[in-house]
Amino acid sequence: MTIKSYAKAVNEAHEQLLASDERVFVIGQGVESPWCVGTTTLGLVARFGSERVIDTPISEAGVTGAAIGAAMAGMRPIVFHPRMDFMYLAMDQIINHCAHWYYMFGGRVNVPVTIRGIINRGNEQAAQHSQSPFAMYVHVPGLKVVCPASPYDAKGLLVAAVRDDNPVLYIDDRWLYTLEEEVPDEIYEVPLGKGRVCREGSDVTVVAVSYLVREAMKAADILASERISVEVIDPRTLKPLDIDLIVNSVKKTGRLVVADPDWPCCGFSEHVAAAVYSRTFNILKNPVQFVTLPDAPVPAGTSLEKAYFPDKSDIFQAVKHFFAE
Amino acid sequence: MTIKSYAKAVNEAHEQLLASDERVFVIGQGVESPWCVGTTTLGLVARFGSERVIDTPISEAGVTGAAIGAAMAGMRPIVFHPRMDFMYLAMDQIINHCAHWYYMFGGRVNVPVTIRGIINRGNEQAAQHSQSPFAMYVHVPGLKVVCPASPYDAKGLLVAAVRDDNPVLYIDDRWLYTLEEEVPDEIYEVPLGKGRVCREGSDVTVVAVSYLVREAMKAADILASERISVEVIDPRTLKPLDIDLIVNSVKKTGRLVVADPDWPCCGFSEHVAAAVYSRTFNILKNPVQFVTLPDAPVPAGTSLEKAYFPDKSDIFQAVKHFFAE
Amino acid sequence: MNNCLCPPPPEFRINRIDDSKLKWLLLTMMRIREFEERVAELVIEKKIITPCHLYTGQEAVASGVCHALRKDDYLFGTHRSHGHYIAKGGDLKAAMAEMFGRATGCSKGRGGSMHLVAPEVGILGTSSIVAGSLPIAVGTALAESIRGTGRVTAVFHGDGVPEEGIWHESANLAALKRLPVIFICENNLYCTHMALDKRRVHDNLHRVAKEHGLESVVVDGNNVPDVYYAARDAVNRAREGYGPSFIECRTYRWRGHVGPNYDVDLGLRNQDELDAWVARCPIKHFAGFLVSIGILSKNDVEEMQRGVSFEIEEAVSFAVSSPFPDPADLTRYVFKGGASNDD
Amino acid sequence: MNNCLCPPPPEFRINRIDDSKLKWLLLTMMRIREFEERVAELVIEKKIITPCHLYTGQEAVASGVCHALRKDDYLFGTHRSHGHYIAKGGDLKAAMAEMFGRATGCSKGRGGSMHLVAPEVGILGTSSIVAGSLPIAVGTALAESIRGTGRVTAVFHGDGVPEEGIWHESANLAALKRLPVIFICENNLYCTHMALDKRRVHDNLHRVAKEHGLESVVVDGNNVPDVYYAARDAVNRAREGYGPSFIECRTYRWRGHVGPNYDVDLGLRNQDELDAWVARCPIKHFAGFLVSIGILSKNDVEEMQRGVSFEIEEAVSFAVSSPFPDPADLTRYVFKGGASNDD
Ligand SMILES: Cc1ncc(C[n+]2csc(CCOP(=O)(O)OP(=O)(O)O)c2C)c(N)n1
Ligand SMILES: Cc1ncc(C[n+]2csc(CCOP(=O)(O)OP(=O)(O)O)c2C)c(N)n1
Ligand SMILES: [Mg+2]
Ligand SMILES: [Mg+2]
Repeated sequence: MTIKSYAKAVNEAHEQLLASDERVFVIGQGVESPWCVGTTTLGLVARFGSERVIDTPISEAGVTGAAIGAAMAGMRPIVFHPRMDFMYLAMDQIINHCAHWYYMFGGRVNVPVTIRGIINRGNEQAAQHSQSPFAMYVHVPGLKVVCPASPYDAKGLLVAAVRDDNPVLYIDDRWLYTLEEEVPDEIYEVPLGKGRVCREGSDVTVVAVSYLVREAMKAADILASERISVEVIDPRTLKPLDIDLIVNSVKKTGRLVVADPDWPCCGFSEHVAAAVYSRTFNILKNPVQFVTLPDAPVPAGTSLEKAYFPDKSDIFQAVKHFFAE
Repeated sequence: MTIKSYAKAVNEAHEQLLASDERVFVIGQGVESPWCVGTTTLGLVARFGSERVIDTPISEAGVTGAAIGAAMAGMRPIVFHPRMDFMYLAMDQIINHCAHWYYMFGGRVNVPVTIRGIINRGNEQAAQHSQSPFAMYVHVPGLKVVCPASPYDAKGLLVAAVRDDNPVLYIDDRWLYTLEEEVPDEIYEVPLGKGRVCREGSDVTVVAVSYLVREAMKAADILASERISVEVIDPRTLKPLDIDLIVNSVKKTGRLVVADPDWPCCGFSEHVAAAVYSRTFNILKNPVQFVTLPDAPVPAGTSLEKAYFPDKSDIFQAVKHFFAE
Repeated sequence: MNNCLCPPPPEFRINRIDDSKLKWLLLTMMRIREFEERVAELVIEKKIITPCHLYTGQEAVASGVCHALRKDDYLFGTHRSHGHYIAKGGDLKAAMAEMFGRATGCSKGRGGSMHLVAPEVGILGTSSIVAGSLPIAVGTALAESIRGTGRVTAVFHGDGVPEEGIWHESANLAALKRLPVIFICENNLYCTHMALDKRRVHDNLHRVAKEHGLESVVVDGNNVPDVYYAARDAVNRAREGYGPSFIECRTYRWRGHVGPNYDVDLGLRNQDELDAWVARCPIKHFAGFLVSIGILSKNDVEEMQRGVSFEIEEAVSFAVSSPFPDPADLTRYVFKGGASNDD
Repeated sequence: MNNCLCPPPPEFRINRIDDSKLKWLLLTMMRIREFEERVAELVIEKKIITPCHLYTGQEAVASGVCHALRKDDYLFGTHRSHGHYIAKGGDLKAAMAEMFGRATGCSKGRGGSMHLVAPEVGILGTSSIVAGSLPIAVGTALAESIRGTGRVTAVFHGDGVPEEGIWHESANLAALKRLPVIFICENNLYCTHMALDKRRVHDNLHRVAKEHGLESVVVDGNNVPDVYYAARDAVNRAREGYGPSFIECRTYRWRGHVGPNYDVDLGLRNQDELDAWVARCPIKHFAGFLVSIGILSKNDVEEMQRGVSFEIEEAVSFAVSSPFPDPADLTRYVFKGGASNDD
């Protein structure tokens, strides 16, 4: 065990996967670029060669399709998009040619590809360079979606994603790249489909996604000093969702906040809320509170950006709202 | 007023828009094709010429972008996709270059384009030729989404969509093309953002979308004979949603079924449910019932197709479920 | 109807192909033809529902190309892939059962006509999204290039495909990485209802491919040895690591875009053009040629035809006597592994 | 570093351009240079946060092309469009305020460096999605072709753009419908960290454009009159209904891909190559040429430079003294019309 950053954990997962399984290769725009993928692909070309760590032309659809085809041929590719914003260009490949393939052919050809969609926002990058539309992918049958919020999970989920026999969308967030914690040096899996209770509590359940897990933890600290006990749950996998973990927590606390850095309408936050409402009918003490992005594109200017992206204070407010009167 | 089919109503709306507004033009794959768009573009080329009714190469992204650009230049294009399945190829244009444009440029350039996404499913067309992923588009800020379920609305909503200053996704369903009703001969608008109570009732609210409106009406008929009084609501516009209409109905009935022919996770059905739960907290007598597609790609074979697509009996069952004990 | 769109009858030149191979080429074309024509009848009889895009008239392309491939080479196809599936050696019964939406279909009734699969002979699927399988084919080629196996990928596509951007992305990637993939463009002059000149300024798809860095040739797609020779060269290049090729096969589909009609009634094509291409029938001419050079007798040809008819009839019997998929299995095969969807 | 990638200094041939136009070309290039270099400083000082892709070194392209355009012609750009905006006549203050994320910015602080707009001079936006504005430009051209106005659309793009499929779709559509649109490819030899040969087999983008049916030329992008002549011909063709053109301008960006660095330190390019291109400075050479033929004196040039510096400084003052957008307006401009979002 060593203290590692999230970026290092992702990098190490790549490295160990490449080293331990010759079916694994990495392909995407900017493996060798200083801008594109943070430090998460650092050193991979040097160690494994440009045959297995492949930089590409700007052709999101073509490159994603190539990874899909390689997966059909039994490889375990990791194809990445330096920004989720550019993945829209590969949407047809991801849905029609990947998520649906196994079903469409009656289970005869599976597609063990890992698609890495990096969230890269902030610093006035504006609407086309800031998005994190998880829900669009959760919506699609046949695709698993993971969203690690800690270095430990970042490593373990990438390993599990690559080892899974199905297409997995792995969404890592550059805002978390400097986050540090103890991460095992050896290769390990965090199982897909299992959430994590990050902090136990009794008054309110906060289900938080991606960078909002950290913010939820901070909010919970502050709330603790006000004697409000918050249980923080990180689902880690958005699909298949560990709904039981969430439902059991809500049964205990009776209150739910969903904190999800994506747009609200048909979002993952509504997915959780709808499931929880239906499964805990009449148990909730208050309506679910939502902490999401506004239903607006992402602005550039810092004054607007600050207002746009939720943080601990929004989660704090949402929890406080329950105890308003 | 004349009795017209849904397809005729769509066709007439195109015709009258083209005749009355020289900014309007139509572009898409198959205006002149016998397969692509049913009879909805019949006669348009003959009457308005191929300069304003434009058949195109197979280039979904390029053609959609061209319509978007023309809209920026002040035209009122209707660009269509003979199947929503192919729209994934234009996703980047629809989101990054259309939905977000007005915001991204501080309101200085608006994009009055109507994107027509046709649902064409059934008859063993399989997963790539059957989809209706409404929710993905409802998720996107800056896009309005309409989903007419009747000939009257099909005409009026297309007119309203074209006249709106914003991008509107207009989703028509080929399963409804033969549906007939009285439709005014002159041009008229059905306002965006206004739902419709298709049938009043007091025991259960059924919010139904697209072809499921018709199925809901049939189910309501049968249920009436069992003395269950069903209120059927067609939101017509999925975004912006007429949530008040739905909430008021649920306040009256205390029970809600959402019938939405799309996948369940992060679907429109969950969007409605989450909104209703939050706004009618503790008013519902039972958990919301969902009638959606299964969380699976669309199969080809008829035996599976029949099981896959919900119909009146699924809505019937969902309602009956409330009165099970 | 100009000479370019409708050339004279194919002239055959053969060269070091042994008799059994020549017979295989003819037999394969006949098998495809019989399959397609039988499917057409069954569609007319409404026994087959799934939308069928028939390959009649184009048989020389699939047969010529697949003859140059090994069993373990990959093949990807399109909405119009019955012929590719058959030529590559896919099981006829499983294909026919798929037409009928049966559980015994190659895709277990989930795929229908447009989604055929036969991993045992290298067919990992066909996509009904125009150009959709191009990058995937580049991907299997990439996989094999990484593994260094020498397995080649052949991907068939129509003349409409280069209108889709992803075709260009795929071609560029294949050329750049020198991948063992062969793009076979079946230029049948139409894309649904539109002739090529309504979709492109120039009739020069092979030149575009060339500019992207693919080795590029044009052949008479109704001439099965010519197709074979072109494919063999491309396969050799690919197998030896010299990179991707593009083969434009000029041909014609007799039937209309989808289903058994001819699209002449609809005014989409004219009867003269269709007649001229029917006169260029790749099977009739090639059979005649084999008879003329004494490799087969007329009798042999008739016997082959009877054999093929029998095979197809057997496939139909198999299909119609097969069970439908169980609706209880509706959500099976969404994911591999895991509780309910395991397989 | 070969001669093809780094040619000798530009040689100027001018022909029927009057003096005031020549001065405009120089002035516009100077204005762009000054803007960019000032922005670079402000980024280093962390006063500008939005990611800036600087245009230094490429000034001749924007200036030459825009000189051939009318005010009401359309222009679309990319992530690297400060120069295009300035050359087309966009307001300097509004651009600088946008760099600072101010409410007075051309995009009211919502767009940042990569999203400049100036509808009053035909700029309907710039997209930071590579190739994203190509089809849109085809669309404004389509609109004007339907209206029959003769308004032309110019769309600037990098050498990376033809790797995106949508470039090909756009080119094909433009050629097929003979639309009044001009694709200006600024081939600055790099796409982020990758030289062209790592992305394509051939250095032949103009030939691909030609195969799609665009009129296609290659010019020295550091030679402003040459760029202008090529653009003028293309504009005339477009305006008269002869269809689209492609102009490949070979040039170089001095600064690195994004921000003020040179990407030499990062090992992405070498110093010799950069030095050679700095020596080919389009402004220095053109100013020298105008002095040498007596159209300007050295003094005139210096005075122009002072004027430009003053203008840019004014723009900076305007920007820094402008208010930030009000967070209360966060969800304004999502939709046009309607209650809260009206404008
Ligand atoms: C992305 C996409 N767009 C449109 C279609 C509709 N479509 C199906 S087949 C076809 C024509 C393809 O023509 P071509 O490539 O020439 O093949 P052919 O049918 O002639 O064999 C079209 C447009 C589709 N399936 N996918
Ligand atoms: C669809 C998409 N993919 C990737 C990127 C990341 N990206 C931004 S600029 C750029 C390089 C573009 O190179 P080129 O077209 O040569 O323009 P230049 O930067 O040289 O002016 C890339 C890859 C993007 N913005 N959009
Ligand atoms: Mg064709
Ligand atoms: Mg470049």
